[in-house]
Amino acid sequence: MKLSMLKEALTNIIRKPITKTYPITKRDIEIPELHRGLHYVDFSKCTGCSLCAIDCPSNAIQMTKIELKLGTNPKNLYPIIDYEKCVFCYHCVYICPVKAYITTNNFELVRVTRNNIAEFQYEESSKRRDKMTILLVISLLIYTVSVLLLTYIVVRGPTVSDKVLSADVALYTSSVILAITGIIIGSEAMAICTIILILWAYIRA
Amino acid sequence: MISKNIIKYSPWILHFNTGACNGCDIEFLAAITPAYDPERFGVRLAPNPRHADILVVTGALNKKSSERLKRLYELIPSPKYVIACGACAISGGVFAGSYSLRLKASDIVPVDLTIPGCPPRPEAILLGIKTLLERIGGGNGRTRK
Amino acid sequence: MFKLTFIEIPIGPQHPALHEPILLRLKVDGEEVINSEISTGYNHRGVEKLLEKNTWIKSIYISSRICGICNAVHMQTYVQGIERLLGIEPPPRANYIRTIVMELERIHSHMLLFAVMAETIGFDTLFMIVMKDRERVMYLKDLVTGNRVHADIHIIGGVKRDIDDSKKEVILKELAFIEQRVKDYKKIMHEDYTFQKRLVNVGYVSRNYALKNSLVGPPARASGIPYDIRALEPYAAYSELDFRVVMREEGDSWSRMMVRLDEISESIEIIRQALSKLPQGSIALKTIPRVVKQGEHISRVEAPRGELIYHIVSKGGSTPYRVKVRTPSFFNVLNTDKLFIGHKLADVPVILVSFDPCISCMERVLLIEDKDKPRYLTLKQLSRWQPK
Amino acid sequence: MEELGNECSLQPIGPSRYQCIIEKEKIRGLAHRLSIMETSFLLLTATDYPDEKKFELTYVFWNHVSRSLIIIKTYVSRDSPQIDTISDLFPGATYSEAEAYDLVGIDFIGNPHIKRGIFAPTDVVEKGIFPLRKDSGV
Repeated sequence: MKLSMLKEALTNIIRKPITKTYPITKRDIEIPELHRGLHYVDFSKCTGCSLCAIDCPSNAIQMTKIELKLGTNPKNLYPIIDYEKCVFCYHCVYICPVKAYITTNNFELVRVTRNNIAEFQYEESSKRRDKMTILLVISLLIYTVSVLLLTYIVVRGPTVSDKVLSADVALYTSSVILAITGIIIGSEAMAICTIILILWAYIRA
Repeated sequence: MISKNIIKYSPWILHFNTGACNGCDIEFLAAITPAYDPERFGVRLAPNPRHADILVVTGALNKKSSERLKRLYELIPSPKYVIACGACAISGGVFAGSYSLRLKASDIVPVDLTIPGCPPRPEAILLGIKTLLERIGGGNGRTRK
Repeated sequence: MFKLTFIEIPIGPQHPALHEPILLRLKVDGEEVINSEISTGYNHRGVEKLLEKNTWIKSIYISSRICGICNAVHMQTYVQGIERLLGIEPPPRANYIRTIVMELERIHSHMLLFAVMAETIGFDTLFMIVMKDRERVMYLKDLVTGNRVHADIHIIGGVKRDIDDSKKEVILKELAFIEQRVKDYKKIMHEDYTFQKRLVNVGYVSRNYALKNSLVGPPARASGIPYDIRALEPYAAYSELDFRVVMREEGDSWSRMMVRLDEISESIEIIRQALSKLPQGSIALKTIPRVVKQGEHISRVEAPRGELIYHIVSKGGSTPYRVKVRTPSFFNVLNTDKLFIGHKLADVPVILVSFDPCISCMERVLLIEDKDKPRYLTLKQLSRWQPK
Repeated sequence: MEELGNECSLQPIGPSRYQCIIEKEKIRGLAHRLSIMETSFLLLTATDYPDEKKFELTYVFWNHVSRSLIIIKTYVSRDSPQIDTISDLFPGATYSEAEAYDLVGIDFIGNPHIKRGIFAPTDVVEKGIFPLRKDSGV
């Protein structure tokens, strides 16, 4: 243990954390003013010369006809940028003869696409799961009832044979359903336990 | 609904480079270092596809690695999410039209979230991860301070 | 006749240790590697055809997207070749700004590799520390060029952004910090037990091997070949700047890393000189030429990983006729695939990383090698096993 | 550079850059002479000229002693694009030749690594297209 290490340790205790709190607060990130972020056209300046659309390396700029009648743009063609194709090289900003582009340092362009597809997958899988859950609950109910009945019969003493039989059948069926459900929803342990229970009941009988 | 609740507090990320220029990859690498630290949201790199919940695709999809991507996607247990990171993965970027590319990641796998940029900043990647987490109900990470 | 059973171990293309798609097929006997093949092809984008198809101006931006780590260098090589074909010279201030951006790129590339190497040998603390320090260089790049990774600052006949005095101050302040840290890294390389054990005498490359296999950049300079285009064929502002070509004689992985660390110090010195000598004047020509005369030029630039060559053929008109890109990693990765033979399996990632494999650079072309079947050899044959 | 005098006449085309144009049969002899000097192979470009029915091959070498760039150009006809390999003299050229074979379609006789479909994507190979030829249409 050297003394220099102690110094390092002490400074680290009082130093503020390296980690930026970014997605929660925006306080401690420094984005340079001229960071190449979201950029768009000032429609009142654009002359519709299409130079940016010709030079765009990823063909992200489409000249679109918008009837604005601002006077500066005789053909009413305005560049619309597809930010999913844009590579933010800012060649359009540099090349524009009338400096019509407005630049920002906004980088928060995250977009949730096809949220319904992921949700759809969930819906599908959870529907299947829900059906299985209903089956599970029903078979558990039958199981409990038949176990109670059986216990009652055993405690009372084996006198009436037909009721024992029906309770036994109910127990077996519900156990089998439970086992199959267990296999389907992926809980092997439950399935195995139930199968052992069935076997045990069978041997006893 | 069960498994959605399970992964929402700690989804693990698998990163696959399908033919990127390394720009997105080094920014992704920077995004998992202490300065950005996604582990406060429970997110960390998965060592293999079987452990992963979120697949991050970077780079233009070339024909050979698109088959790998499909295989990786099938290996990840459901529920799974795909993030397309960078212009190339989303739409082909400057490489659109090349003879050895498939155009975009969403042709091969369903993409849940796109992070535009060339390359996106680590902050943008973090924001993307957090947005995805919020969609599945997690992402209430707190940091010190 | 002994029947030898080899175990084939594939590493990649998706692997937690590799952030780039490459497939290494290693044949091992116990712990020792007996044959290795680099099988890649997960990164081919057909760049050379794309460059031919697009106009000169569009293709500049495509060329910078060949590699994200050395993008400014790719752009410099291409733009410099076009300017040579056109017979124009960018203004001196533009040359200085280009030099500063390229050197910033070299610093962050070497720091990234040092971090990756630390991670590879299991020194995760150092990985985190280096990545933390690297954020400052990335901030500088962001400040100067407008993006952390893709500089996109070059244009035919100049640069797009200027460096003013306030930026200059920030750069100098941060560089002083980085310089101090690089001294610490060098101390770690010299004193740390892990580094000594894992890097020294691993992956030895002789001078002759480096010459014959055309190794370039830090691997060549670590084997005693003073091959640095910045000094041999000065471009941009390098002819007016004073710097030393870093060279070592050992030729192992350790010396390759050490060359890179020394180069960071040199780069910091170059940026300081360039900032102090920064001439006044315009930063770009008035108009951007769109048509290039007939002719051809071989443009060479020293990228962080070694010499980068663009062979540009123009037949007049608004598109290039043929652009051939030869990246440093093409030689440094493909021609060293047999170096793994004879080493322990655990050394393979160390050797691979010490050559700074930039797969996206290498694979403008696609390479697939057929998986050959395990061979049957006699013991005598095995003892004479020679790499091809 | 005098040693190369009888094989080809080097014309200076720039500061420490020399160029010469030779017949394709002479490439091995020249490469042998270069390989015994301290020379590294740097670049091999194959360019397609469909109008003149030929391919241009540009070999670039760097001499470490005289610190000069040696550019050697040679032409092969488009009908039978064949040339001897130099990969045994310069091991560094192996993959460059393989690349030229697969993308442009020039056969380097004697190079063990060349085969169709090791570089280009499989669907391009199945159609028999060399992508970097001008008439490939990809």
